[in-house]
Amino acid sequence: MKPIEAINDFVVKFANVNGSGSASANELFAKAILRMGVPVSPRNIFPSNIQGLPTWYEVRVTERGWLGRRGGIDLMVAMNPQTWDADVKELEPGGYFFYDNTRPLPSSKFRDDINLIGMPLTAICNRTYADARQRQLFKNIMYVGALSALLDIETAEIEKLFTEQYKGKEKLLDSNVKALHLGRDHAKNNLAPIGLKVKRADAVGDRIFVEGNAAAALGCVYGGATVCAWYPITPSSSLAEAFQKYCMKYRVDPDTGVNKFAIVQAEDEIASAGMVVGAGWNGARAFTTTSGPGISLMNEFIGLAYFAEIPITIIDVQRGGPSTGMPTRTQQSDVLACAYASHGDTKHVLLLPEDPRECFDFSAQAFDLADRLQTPIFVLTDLDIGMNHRLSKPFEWDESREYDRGKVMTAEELEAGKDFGRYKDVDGDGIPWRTYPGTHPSKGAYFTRGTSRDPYARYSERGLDYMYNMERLLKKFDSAKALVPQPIVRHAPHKTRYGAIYYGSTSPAMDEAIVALEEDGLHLDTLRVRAFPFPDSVADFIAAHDKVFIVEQNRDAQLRSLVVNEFGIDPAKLIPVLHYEGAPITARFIGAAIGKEMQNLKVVSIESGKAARS
Amino acid sequence: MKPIEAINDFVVKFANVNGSGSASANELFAKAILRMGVPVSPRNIFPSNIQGLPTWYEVRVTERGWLGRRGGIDLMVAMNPQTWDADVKELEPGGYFFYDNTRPLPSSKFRDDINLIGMPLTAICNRTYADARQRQLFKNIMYVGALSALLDIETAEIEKLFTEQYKGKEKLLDSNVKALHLGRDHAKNNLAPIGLKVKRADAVGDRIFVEGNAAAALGCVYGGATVCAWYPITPSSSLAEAFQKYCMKYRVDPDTGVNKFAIVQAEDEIASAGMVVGAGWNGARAFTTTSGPGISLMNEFIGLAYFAEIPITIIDVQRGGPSTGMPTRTQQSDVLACAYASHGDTKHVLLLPEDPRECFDFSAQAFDLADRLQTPIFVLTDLDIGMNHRLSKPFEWDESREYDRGKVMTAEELEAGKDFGRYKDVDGDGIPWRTYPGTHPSKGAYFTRGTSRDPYARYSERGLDYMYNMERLLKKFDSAKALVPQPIVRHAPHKTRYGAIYYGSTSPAMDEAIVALEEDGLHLDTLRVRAFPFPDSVADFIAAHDKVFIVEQNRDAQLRSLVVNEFGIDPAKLIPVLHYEGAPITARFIGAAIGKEMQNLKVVSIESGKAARS
Amino acid sequence: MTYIAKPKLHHPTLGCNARGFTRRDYEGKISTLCAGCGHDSISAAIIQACWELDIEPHRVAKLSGIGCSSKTPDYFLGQSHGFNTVHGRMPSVLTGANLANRELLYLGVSGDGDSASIGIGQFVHAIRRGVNMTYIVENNGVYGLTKGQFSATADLGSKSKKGVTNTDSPLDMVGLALQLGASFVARGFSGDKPQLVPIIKAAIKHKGASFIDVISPCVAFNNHPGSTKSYEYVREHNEAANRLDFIDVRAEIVVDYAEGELVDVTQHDGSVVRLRKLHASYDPHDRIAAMNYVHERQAKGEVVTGLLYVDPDAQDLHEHFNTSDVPLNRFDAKALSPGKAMLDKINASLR
Amino acid sequence: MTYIAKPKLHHPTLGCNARGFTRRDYEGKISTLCAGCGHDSISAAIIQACWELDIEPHRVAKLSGIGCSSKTPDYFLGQSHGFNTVHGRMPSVLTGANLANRELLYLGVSGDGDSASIGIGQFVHAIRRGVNMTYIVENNGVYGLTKGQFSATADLGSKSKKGVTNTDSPLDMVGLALQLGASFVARGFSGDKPQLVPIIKAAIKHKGASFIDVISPCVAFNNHPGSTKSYEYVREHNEAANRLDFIDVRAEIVVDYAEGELVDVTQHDGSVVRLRKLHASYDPHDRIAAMNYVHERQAKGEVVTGLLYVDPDAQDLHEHFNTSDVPLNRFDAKALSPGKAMLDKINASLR
Ligand SMILES: Cc1ncc(C[n+]2csc(CCOP(=O)(O)OP(=O)(O)O)c2C)c(N)n1
Ligand SMILES: Cc1ncc(C[n+]2csc(CCOP(=O)(O)OP(=O)(O)O)c2C)c(N)n1
Ligand code: SF4
Ligand code: SF4
Ligand SMILES: [Mg+2]
Ligand SMILES: [Mg+2]
Repeated sequence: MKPIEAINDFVVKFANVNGSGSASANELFAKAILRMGVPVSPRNIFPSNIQGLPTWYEVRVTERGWLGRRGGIDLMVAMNPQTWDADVKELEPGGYFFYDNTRPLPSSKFRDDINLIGMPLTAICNRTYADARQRQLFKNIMYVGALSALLDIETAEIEKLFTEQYKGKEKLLDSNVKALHLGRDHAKNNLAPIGLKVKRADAVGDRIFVEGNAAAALGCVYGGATVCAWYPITPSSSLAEAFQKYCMKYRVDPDTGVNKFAIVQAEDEIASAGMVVGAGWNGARAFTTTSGPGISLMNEFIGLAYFAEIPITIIDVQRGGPSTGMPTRTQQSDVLACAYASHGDTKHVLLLPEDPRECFDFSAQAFDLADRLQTPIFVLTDLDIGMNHRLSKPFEWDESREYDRGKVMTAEELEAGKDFGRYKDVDGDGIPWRTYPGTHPSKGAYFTRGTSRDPYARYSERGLDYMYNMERLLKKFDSAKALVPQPIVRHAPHKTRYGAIYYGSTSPAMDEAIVALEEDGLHLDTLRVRAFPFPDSVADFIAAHDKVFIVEQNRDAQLRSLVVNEFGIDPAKLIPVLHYEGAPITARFIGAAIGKEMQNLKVVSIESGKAARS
Repeated sequence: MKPIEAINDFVVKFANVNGSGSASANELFAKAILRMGVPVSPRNIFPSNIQGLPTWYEVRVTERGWLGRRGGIDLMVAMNPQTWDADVKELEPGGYFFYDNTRPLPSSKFRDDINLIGMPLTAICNRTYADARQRQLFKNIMYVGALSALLDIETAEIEKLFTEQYKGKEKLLDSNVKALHLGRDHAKNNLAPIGLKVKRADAVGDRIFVEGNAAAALGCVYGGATVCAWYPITPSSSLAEAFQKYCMKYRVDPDTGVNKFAIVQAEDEIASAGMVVGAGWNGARAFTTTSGPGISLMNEFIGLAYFAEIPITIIDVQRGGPSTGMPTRTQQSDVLACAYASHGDTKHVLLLPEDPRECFDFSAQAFDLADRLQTPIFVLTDLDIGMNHRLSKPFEWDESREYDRGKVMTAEELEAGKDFGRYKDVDGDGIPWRTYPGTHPSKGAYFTRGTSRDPYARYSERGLDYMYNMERLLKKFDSAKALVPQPIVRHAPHKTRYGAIYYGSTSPAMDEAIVALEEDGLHLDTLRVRAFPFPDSVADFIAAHDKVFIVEQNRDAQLRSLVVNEFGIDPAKLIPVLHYEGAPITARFIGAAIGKEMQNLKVVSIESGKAARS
Repeated sequence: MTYIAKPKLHHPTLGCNARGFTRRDYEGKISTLCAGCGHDSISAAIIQACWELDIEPHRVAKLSGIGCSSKTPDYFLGQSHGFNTVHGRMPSVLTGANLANRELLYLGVSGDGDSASIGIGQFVHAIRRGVNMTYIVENNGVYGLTKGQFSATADLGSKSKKGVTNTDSPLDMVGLALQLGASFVARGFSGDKPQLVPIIKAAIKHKGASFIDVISPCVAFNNHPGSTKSYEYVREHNEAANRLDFIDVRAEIVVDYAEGELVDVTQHDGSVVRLRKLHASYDPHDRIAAMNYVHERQAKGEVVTGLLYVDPDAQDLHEHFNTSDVPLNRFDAKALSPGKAMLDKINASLR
Repeated sequence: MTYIAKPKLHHPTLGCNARGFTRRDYEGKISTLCAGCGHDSISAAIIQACWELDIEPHRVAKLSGIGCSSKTPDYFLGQSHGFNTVHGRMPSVLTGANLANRELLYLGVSGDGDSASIGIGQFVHAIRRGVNMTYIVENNGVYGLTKGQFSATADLGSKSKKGVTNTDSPLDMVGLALQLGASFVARGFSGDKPQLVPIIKAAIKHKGASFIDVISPCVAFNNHPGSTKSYEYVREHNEAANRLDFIDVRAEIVVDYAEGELVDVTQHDGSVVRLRKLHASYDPHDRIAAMNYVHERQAKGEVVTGLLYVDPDAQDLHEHFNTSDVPLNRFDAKALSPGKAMLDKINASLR
């Protein structure tokens, strides 16, 4: 069996015990490679638990820049006895298995088609450190050292990272460097070289390495959010916590020391939604962030905000559903739940970012859209984007950018006698005007309610008033199509009758899959949906192809049903490609699924072609 | 202008002030006609308020038995000054306007194409009664008396109704009879006869006259519900209250005096759902009843019940949405909200009764389905069926009927060593076995959770375990198709390329519309959907027609999107007919909408036919 | 239909207050509540209090849940923005509104069903947070709007019009508010306007969470003899802990009766609540004593009314959060976005 | 990973109780909580209590919400059905389960986030209704499972690992339970098993809503010096109101110390809770006195533990409802459907 040989294109997986401090060591490993100009794409696979259960860190090293999950492992760093067998099993034939051989293990515990790399980590640690905690922590640094030797990772880069991390804490710095070299030297002197190598390259460019949740939080800061009400839930908590951190940094008035923000950790998601509704009603840019279960709880308030037309922003970092589901796994399964949230006839605006950069952009834009459309705006991200570091275009901000506060009637306009009908469509776009509470002593006050009312916000049970309002809401929803981020179309080098639609975190795997398919001579045009309601260009794209694949990470083809529902397109044309087991979708999966389908379709079409001729 | 002439086929509308005691008088009027063998279909149009606002009672007198709302008023009984103008306006030309002329009114307050019937009700009352309350109440009885004279309603029947109502309260009986005749005699002596008449017939048969909510409550009693948890909300409160009433009557052990039921008025809908989940988990037949806002609040628990597979029954008496919407108006707008309730990939079973009889049948059956399928069962009724008396087939119950408790493993089976995997598909129908808590000392206990687990209910984050479970749930949903009430198909006398699908309270209006359309030579086959998931016969019906109308009472064609979504049918084939202004849909509306469409389609098809030929 | 406009509210003269507003300027739409509903009297008291305090009507935000009581904000302060939110969740909406603009006065109006049944969770947490608001529960022990079912404050053992008996022990909102650390706790009775008006005034002037439980009989569903929420019962068992005068900052204090029996509470803005003690035993500054007092009296079937506890130095949520005096809803992009240069720095830190 | 199975729980001998069960028979899956987590000690105490009471494991139903604490029912009583419901809503599920089958013992296990933050509403109402259950809050002042955010019982002014300061006043679950009329209220400490075990036993034997607030330090996120939920703090400030022995019906009572300082509480089933008073002042039968006692001590920064209040004659929800002794989940169609003849009568009455 031939050992795997690869330069700047392989997958390393670390198997650890959670709470053992391995996370920072593993991240160090990934960053060092990044600093060598070689793109990496790491992913945490962690349990819903605080300490003691298995956790993995998968790093894809990819000079070509494929940031999706590849599938398959070339080098396993097996630091968790609990998962030994599974970890052995998962390795590719010819792959490398790095483990702690302090205690000898029977050969039955291994496979004979893999390459073993045993290192007495525990022994070395026990020899070197007295304190138990130190033994634990430095063991992690030590294997990073060993790997740096095996893979030719430049120590200089690692040490640079240390210096950045431990600025001012020299003692810590030194001990880490020491541990690093301890591991590195041992490997140099005792371990055979392997076929996987990292070679300095220039493939990273100006991209940044950041988690989607941090990016979204920063987007909220730049987008002008002043009120955040949230309730902790994985995988959204780190978004609210990042917002808090950024606000303490960038939103405290340097002169007076007062805060230009208010963050409430509410008692639950219902209260979070309620607070955001209250703040939005009162003219502040407000958001909440949550995950599936929170969306379910917010349903009543979402309906109120839709019907009473209150601007609010909800960032849903999706996880595996239904119910508590798989709290630490990723999915795109809240699409329907959000698009039609709450009882009665409702439709909501969804933004679908693909990576941290779009998490930043769309979160910032969400507040403009909420104010402009006076309705809930959902930003649908997921655990894969939100809680993993992802290489991404740098953030940009146009200094001259002003916030679009939408149609807010001022005291001056009211004073000037401008007619104010809170729920009246005066501009033909279905969007009414509003006033902030306290605007004018005698004009512009109105009573907001979740019940039916006439265009002047007076309670009404008349069918005509109700219909006027409901149809205006449809018109408003239609107006949203032009305001939301537009889809991105990519044409295949050769003209093709096939298309593919995808969105969100599926992007990197999709890009890679498309290239692979083209190498097999299978060509598809692609369209990445970035928001709902879908602009007509989505319908045009579908019309321009015989068959269109819709790739999503849920069981019930949720986005596909939105497409069918909103455009009245024949579903027969739309072939679902569904991946929903909780791990992020891979290029291999997409390639296989679409490839197979296209082969079949080819056959069919040729035969039907024959049939036609004969 | 010719006065309207009609026998046993007209519409009377009473305009009253709510809280004025008119309700019972108006019901008396309707029942008296019913007792003459002439079908009536009354509808309350009431405000979300306790006292002092306008309320109407519309009675359709219809020997042909059209129980839907007709639209248009032939005789207006105008007892509410607040709504005078609107009431005058609504009357059909040639219609009759009955009013209190104690105070003279300028002719400007009337129309000249209607027939005025003035009666000095207040004057007579003040003359006859000292007490204010009496004046108020007997005024109502008095106008019933007057109408009985004008319309030839038999006093004998009215007096019989009084005797039934005031058994044992002779004084009340006499005073009511007196008031009745006071009004009747005045009319006889002072009012000109009119063109509307009631003539004894034999068109009622053995039908019963009952509210859907009472019928559903009775269905729950017969279906074996022992736990009811609810929270008051219009229009569902009267269902829970009827259940309480029936239980006190039929569920108290005659010997011991203890209750074989438990009813909790919970603190809100979340708690109601939670209690029902707990009771269902513990082997009791449990239900809650609510309306739109409650469904929104129950979303999280609905997802838990779906994923943890707990049998629960939710009766949603739909009202106008979204949000608080129109609490006292009717709609079918919770269809989507219920079918896909909660975050993540979910699908739920819906039952769609058309009238009180089906409210009874489906509510009783819901508990069998819930136990059999171990999932939430929604009974979707609405305000129109639920809170109005409707003529309906009598209730039936097969004495030998046993409850289907579904797959419950007993202590004996466990003792015998039968393998128990709570979430294992052993029978190939996707439905697993369960055990009640406390069944066996050492076997069959398991831990129920909303998180992913393996077939033996052990917590698992493995993708394969999760997928197994999610796909089994789809299989289970498919198994439901054969168990739920099947659709009812009606073939037009002439073969036709057109079909219509409808459901729930739309039935009577639909039946009438079909006959009207046929009289115009427009033929349609019809299919009444009675449950979701839809059996394949629904797809077959659609396949057998070129165009199928889907008639619903909501804005967004919710059932239509379920049809498209579940069958992958081309939406182009399905023409929505939507009525959602809050008042019940009418035959006239359906007839007009479908008629117009069919004319167009005809034209088109002929032309395209031409095109083809040329 | 009762007309708040007429008899109940009007002073003989349509006098103007310091800001030149007449009572009419504090009225709202015509009430659609039942004739004799206690809630209408509370609306009248609110109007009176706001007029006497010279509040600018449009600087008040009225929030409520769902119920007859929650409809009332439509019937007073017609120049204020109002928000009839969803059932039981007004406290969170009010909290958010308050965070967005700390300059307005926040009036939360709710019912016992809205606050004690479905809403108890949000009630608890809004009080805990010290949201600067005046929170009035119009307490009639039933769900009026849904026709008379029991609320969580219904008497144990009381029978509903539909013949159901209540078996749950009632929630005592006042005891609860004290327990939760509300910094202003009072109870009033819709039938005792002279006592209620100054309570509302003091509550509005209080900085922090002011809670007022107002017994407000439902004539349609819970005014029968024996109901502790009926006019008759409360009139008979009303145990006023004190009578209070609210003295606004401007006015100088005229002592018009014997010393000793007076307690003056000076609030953060200098306004003074003057309590004429009716019970020596009782001290409005001592939370635990107040709880005791209320519990003991309650045990005797008495309805304790008056200002029961006040912490004049209370802090509100904004002080906790150290938010800027400039309302958050007033900042623009320049004030809120850290700018391009900072973003480039951030980018750099992420490489 | 800590193994409940080992050290913590095991008595030297694996003795059998009256029903022939060993402690092992009351254990569950291996705990996945952090080493040293207070919750594991509480699980151990529950196991001990059930063993000592000779309870048949499968006659217990364990219900919880979501959180580290709510995971624990998986780690004890492996032969009992368990239900890990949704966050903060366990009380309603337990109530429903209890209604379906009154014969089982209902154990509700929750956390402070689960019960005091998101769940306070359902907690309040379950207590009000007198659901027959033993409700244990494993109180650590933080959200453990979501990595250390504040819960509603977090100390005012305490700082989280992430550097945020808590500004909301904490909920006192014991004070609240007393206020709400719970008929059995106690507080324990996960570090004091000798006190905790008899409390749990007495609670299980109590008919009605038994509430136990157990301070249970979170070693991962809230065990730092100064936290009133840390081992150190509670050890230092633990103010035991009493020490109790639980004497089951069968056992005869041996008086082994001076009279006067003893209070015997005989519960409905004849079992006796014997309290050795540590504070003369205090009487476990007087709700108002108990509230006072707790509030005063708390004000002094003390953590009052022990059985604080008990009403031995309490009624439970089933008695309120007069439900049959035969569990509702056991009736069949014959028992529940009024039958055809009756239905024909009903039809007749509707014509
Ligand atoms: C989520 C939800 N559930 C139920 C209702 C129905 N509902 C409207 S008002 C009300 C109770 C109001 O009682 P209370 O707050 O005491 O007000 P009151 O009418 O007695 O003044 C209920 C249950 C609703 N509007 N929303
Ligand atoms: C509806 C919902 N919101 C949020 C969460 C996330 N969540 C899980 S446990 C938890 C808090 C648990 O705190 P506590 O009850 O104190 O338990 P502990 O872990 O401290 O023992 C939260 C917020 C959830 N599971 N469901
Ligand atoms: S029902 Fe009761 S609360 Fe509602 S308006 Fe009438 S009296 Fe007032
Ligand atoms: S995080 Fe805290 S509560 Fe959770 S297991 Fe660890 S120590 Fe216990
Ligand atoms: Mg009320
Ligand atoms: Mg906790």
